[in-house]
Amino acid sequence: MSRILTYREALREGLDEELARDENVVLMGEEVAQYNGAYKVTEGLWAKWGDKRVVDTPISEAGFIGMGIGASMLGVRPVMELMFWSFHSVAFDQLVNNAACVRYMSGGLINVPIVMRGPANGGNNVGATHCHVPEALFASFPGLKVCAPATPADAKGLIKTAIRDNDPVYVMENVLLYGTTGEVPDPAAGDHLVPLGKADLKRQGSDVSLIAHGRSVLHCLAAAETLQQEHGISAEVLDLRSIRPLDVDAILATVRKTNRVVLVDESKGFGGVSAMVSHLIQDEAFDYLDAPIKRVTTLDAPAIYSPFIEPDQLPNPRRVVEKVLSLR
Amino acid sequence: MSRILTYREALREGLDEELARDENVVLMGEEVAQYNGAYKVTEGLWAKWGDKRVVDTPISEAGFIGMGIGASMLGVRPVMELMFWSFHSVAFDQLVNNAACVRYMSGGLINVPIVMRGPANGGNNVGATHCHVPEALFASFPGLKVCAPATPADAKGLIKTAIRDNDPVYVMENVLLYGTTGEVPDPAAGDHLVPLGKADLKRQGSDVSLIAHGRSVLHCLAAAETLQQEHGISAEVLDLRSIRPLDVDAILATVRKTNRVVLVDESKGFGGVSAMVSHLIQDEAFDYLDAPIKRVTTLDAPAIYSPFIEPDQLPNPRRVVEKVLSLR
Amino acid sequence: MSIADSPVLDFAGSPINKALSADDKIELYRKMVRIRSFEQAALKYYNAGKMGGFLHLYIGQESVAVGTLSLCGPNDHNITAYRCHGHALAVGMSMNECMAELYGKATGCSKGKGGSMHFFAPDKNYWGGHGIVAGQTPLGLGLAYGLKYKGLEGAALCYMGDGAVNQGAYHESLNIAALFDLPVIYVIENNGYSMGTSQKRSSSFRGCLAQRAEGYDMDWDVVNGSDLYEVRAKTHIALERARKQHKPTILEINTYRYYGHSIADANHKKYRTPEEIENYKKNHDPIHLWENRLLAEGVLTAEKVTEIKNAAKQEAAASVEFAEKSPAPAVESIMTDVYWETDNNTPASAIGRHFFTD
Amino acid sequence: MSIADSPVLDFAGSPINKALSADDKIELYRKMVRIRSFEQAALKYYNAGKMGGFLHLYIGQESVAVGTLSLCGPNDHNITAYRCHGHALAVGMSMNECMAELYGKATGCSKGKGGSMHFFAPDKNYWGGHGIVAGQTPLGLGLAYGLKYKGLEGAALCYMGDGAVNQGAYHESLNIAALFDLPVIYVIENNGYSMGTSQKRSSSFRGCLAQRAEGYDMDWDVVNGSDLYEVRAKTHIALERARKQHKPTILEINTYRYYGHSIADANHKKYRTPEEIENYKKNHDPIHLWENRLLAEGVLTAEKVTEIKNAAKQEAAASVEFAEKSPAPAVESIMTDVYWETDNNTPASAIGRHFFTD
Ligand SMILES: Cc1ncc(C[n+]2csc(CCOP(=O)(O)OP(=O)(O)O)c2C)c(N)n1
Ligand SMILES: Cc1ncc(C[n+]2csc(CCOP(=O)(O)OP(=O)(O)O)c2C)c(N)n1
Ligand SMILES: [Mg+2]
Ligand SMILES: [Mg+2]
Repeated sequence: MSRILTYREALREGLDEELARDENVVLMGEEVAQYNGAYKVTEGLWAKWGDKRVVDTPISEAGFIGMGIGASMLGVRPVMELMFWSFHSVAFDQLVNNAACVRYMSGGLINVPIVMRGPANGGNNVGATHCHVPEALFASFPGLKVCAPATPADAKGLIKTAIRDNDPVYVMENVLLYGTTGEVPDPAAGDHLVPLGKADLKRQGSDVSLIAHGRSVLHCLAAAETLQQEHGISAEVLDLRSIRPLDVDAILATVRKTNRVVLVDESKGFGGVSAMVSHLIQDEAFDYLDAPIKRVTTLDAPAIYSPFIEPDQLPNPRRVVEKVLSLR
Repeated sequence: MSRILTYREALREGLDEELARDENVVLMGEEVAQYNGAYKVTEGLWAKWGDKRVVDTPISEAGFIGMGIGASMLGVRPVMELMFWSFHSVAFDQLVNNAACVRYMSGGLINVPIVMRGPANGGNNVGATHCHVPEALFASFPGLKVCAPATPADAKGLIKTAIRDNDPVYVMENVLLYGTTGEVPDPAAGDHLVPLGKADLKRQGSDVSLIAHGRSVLHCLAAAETLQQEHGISAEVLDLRSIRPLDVDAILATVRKTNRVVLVDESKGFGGVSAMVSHLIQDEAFDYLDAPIKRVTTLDAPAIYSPFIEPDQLPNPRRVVEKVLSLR
Repeated sequence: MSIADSPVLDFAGSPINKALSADDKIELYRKMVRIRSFEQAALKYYNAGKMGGFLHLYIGQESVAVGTLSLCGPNDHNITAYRCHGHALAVGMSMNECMAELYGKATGCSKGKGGSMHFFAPDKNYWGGHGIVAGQTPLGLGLAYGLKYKGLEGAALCYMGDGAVNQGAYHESLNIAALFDLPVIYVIENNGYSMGTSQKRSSSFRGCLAQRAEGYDMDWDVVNGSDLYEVRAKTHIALERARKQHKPTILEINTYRYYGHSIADANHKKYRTPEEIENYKKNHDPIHLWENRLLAEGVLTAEKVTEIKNAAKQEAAASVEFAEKSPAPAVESIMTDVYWETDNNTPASAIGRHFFTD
Repeated sequence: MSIADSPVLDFAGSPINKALSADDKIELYRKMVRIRSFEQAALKYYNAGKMGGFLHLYIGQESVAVGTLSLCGPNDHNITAYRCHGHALAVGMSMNECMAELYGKATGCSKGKGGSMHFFAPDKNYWGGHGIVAGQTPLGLGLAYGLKYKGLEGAALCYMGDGAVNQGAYHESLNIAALFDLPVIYVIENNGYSMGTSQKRSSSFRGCLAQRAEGYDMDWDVVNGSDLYEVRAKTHIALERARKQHKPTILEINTYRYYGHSIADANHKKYRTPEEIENYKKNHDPIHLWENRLLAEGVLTAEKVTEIKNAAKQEAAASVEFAEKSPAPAVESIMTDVYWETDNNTPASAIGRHFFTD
């Protein structure tokens, strides 16, 4: 009952199904309609759903995101694309104050059922301003929810859940994943939803836990293969999928099982999802740790352009393997 | 040779001295000149230095901060006030892309010697949008430097160092500290500079390390007193002062000495400076830890207004004491 | 801020004003008086240390909220900045819930979570109360978007100050409003100052601030805020343009605040002369002018004036008592109203950790 | 984008153009040809997989950078967006350092750190090369501020696209520019499209985009970008206004790009007709028109044209060879150029940890 889809197609299928399910769902963003999306995630949806449901906006992120938030207070359910998540910088106030705080400041009278989505990653040579990975940044604001799917099935399942959630959900996709493929359940078999807050054990293992999200999960899986083949080390790979809510139980479970952890995170070294997960683990599973928690993060400089060395700045399977081997 | 000054006066004295030292230093911001500053940090400086050196701007944070960055590329040294650091949200792109990345993207051809300053704190009943504490947020961007003085002497010493530094430095002050007093060295005794990257052991102790920055340092000192008096626990208090660069040596030294750590941080629980420091400690002083690293953070919701309970949302001496007592 | 220069026109004869009954007119008067009384009480108890944070008083500007909102029907929505008490009472919020909010009590309109800058009443189409200058301007656009999306004949009134016009989000909103034909009205309450900065020190413009609308091919008008008839007549035109044609408007309503920017602003007699303040109070006070007008029209009597003023004072005093007696919020309430899903205990809220307090 | 409708005026007689020697005119021609040759080479090797990321070509717009920058003296500074190759060559950067940057080589102008969107040459008063739409507009303001602060008689030229005018930062910059009397010129290079969105689908305006200047009481003009004489004549006026009066201007220069938004944009023949593109190439190409003009003036000959074109092609080919042969940056270079203090090994850089790679 499964089909092989690309991550891009899976997202599109999820969007399409939700457009069909709820007439209040509206896609908005720069070039999402007539141009079919800068990265073609929304391809064909404007042709199918028309001007009302799929809307091109001017290059005014604060304006159109704030507009979406305002409309959501009246019950519209905008799913807004940032062409790159990096462009959050010009709409930050709308994203962290209006979306995150209005419910609270009104004593619960208002809710903001928006979805923000788009790619958030380095690795495609677009330089420092276009390569921010703000999962941890937004997860640090109570009132927001954040997820980062690594596979086509999770991409579809999470975008659908995000759209139905009554709180603001920020979905971090990845340009380098759009073309990757994977099995996605057949819609005929029922709605495919992946809950927020539920991690996924993408590989079982016993010697070390690799914990990651987004494209780093693929690095972990590749590294786990190498570790098994070349070093006889059995690595477990936990895909967080959702950053906030966070599946702390799954994190603690894998740590208690393997007693050794490497966190892989495309964030820069100061902070990131991994610093938070590291703190949680040592706090709640202190006695289970046989070695310090180690991380593989992006080298701590703005994103470099040069295609020759950008891959070295980012987490990659080689760096994960080396880090695991360095564990005492 | 010391005088007692308020934190506000100490900052002002530092600004005044740097205005005198370097004709390229210019203060900018909303109401900093004719109104003497919303919190009176710049009081009297416009009268003394005039329109060229102390400049009122419209309520256009992205505009005037970007302007300061552009001017700094030509050698002007703008010291810009955010009336609240919380208003970073409307200027985020200028703060994290233009200020932090231009040097890198130009291969080192440009530098951006700006200072951003203003209060960054909760506790004065101004609600969710005005109470962000973005130290960790900005420290996570390589290219930026961040500090948060807790005392008048440090406030003066750090603002002066920040102004002379050739990189962008973001100084996080605190409305609730402006009126606090402390000894500040006499200018006659020479320039009082506090380096970035150097923590300060504000109290010696042997049983537990309390590590903090900004106003939380005062909570730690108060808690340490209670711990000593009422529980016979000797707490050491390390004031980070500077968040990036970070005095990792001093952090590890106190941990190696006491083997127990409580981090006190006005950030919300997901992330913050404390998550990063926690990760560093367990990574680099794993064997010295007799118990998990614990934190006291702001209760994880947007900032509440109600003066009756806002103090309970924030770190406070009581919560620090309780956390220390809960350490196993 | 050029009230004094405006030609004296009489808008009493505009159809929207002619349609007012004597009772309607008195009701408008009562609303303005109630706002002023409420804020005078708030000021008194703020100074007595009963409230925290800021207190941005609307005193002097009452005709703007009351005049514009008096024209609103069930599909008209509104939103404003932090100077939000006048709009709150004008849409029908009670003094009790408002005063209790200032006190930070659990009975406040926002349960003590929002404070002075953050009053909300979605049930009355009132969407706040926002502290970031111009941060509400895209939200106002969104209300208009929502109305049009849902096929409703209504408008969104989005209020802002004269200092807010220089924020980027406002500019982005104007372009989208005009480009998408959205039924939003930006009401610039021009009180001449943004904190201690006079309009001419904060904005460069030709003619007036509203005229910037032309750059977006948008309609605009300037309104003498001290004349309630004029406020209603001109706002009505903008509302009809929004409701019927889905066209946005900028309305610049000239007005004045008598107190400082917020009550902490002790400087307010330094950046403007006492004469300037006195002149407004004497010659342009919207309540005073309306009162005189209604007395001249024979709609009001001196006795009725006294009765209304006394009733408003009593209502305000009662709201103080209500606030005083109300319970403070429980510490546990800090952790509610963050997520809809957790507040409503949905299955989703049970999955994963949502909160991270150590 | 209304080039076709502009009345035909002749700016050859403007003093700033009359002052041009034959050599000067040929030099302008050579510059435009060199830019085009450089980018044609870049396109070829981008398509061959030699570069990463984006490649936003300037082909069709050459007259804007060349015409405006030809008027700049030692105190005039400039800054632009990501479509930055034309300006780079116009200010005198070498093809070698530019091509090597596209290749991501250590010999690139930004050491391979910036890429196509981020060329810089502060020694030539060229401050980049910026990827966030309109993010450079406050920086341009800052260059003007710096000039005025230092008492220099100069101007800042800040280039941007027609899609960038709807970003908040630009609006904030305009108000400050006019309010503070800063010598900045915002040059809107209006090529009619922001990615796949035509100007009329992205902006609401009256007359033209530059006319929004009136809302800030600022001067503005519209320029036919295919006529180098007109570009120079009108820019000269704005430059003098900036240098002598510290007054800002918006110049909207109508132009056209022949290729897609970036080379990845395969859609570009869908959102505009092939006829439209052909019409520009045939009737409005700035190089072609300038060539004809100089031929008519007897300044250029057919031989000279061929010589210049060949030389430019060779120079571009040589830059490709230079880039090919240049070394890739070392992995260690990722960690330099983050902080001035650490790059310069100052005492400050030795205190505390600056970098946090695990
Ligand atoms: C983005 C932002 N910058 C600065 C402030 C601080 N601030 C609050 S109100 C205000 C003045 C606003 O003046 P105006 O828009 O004229 O409104 P008024 O207070 O006169 O009603 C300022 C600077 C803020 N709240 N938000
Ligand atoms: C803030 C921001 N939003 C979106 C983008 C993506 N983007 C890059 S260029 C562009 C179109 C800009 O068009 P225009 O300003 O007309 O310049 P042109 O490309 O025509 O030179 C867009 C949407 C960006 N880089 N920055
Ligand atoms: Mg005002
Ligand atoms: Mg364009």
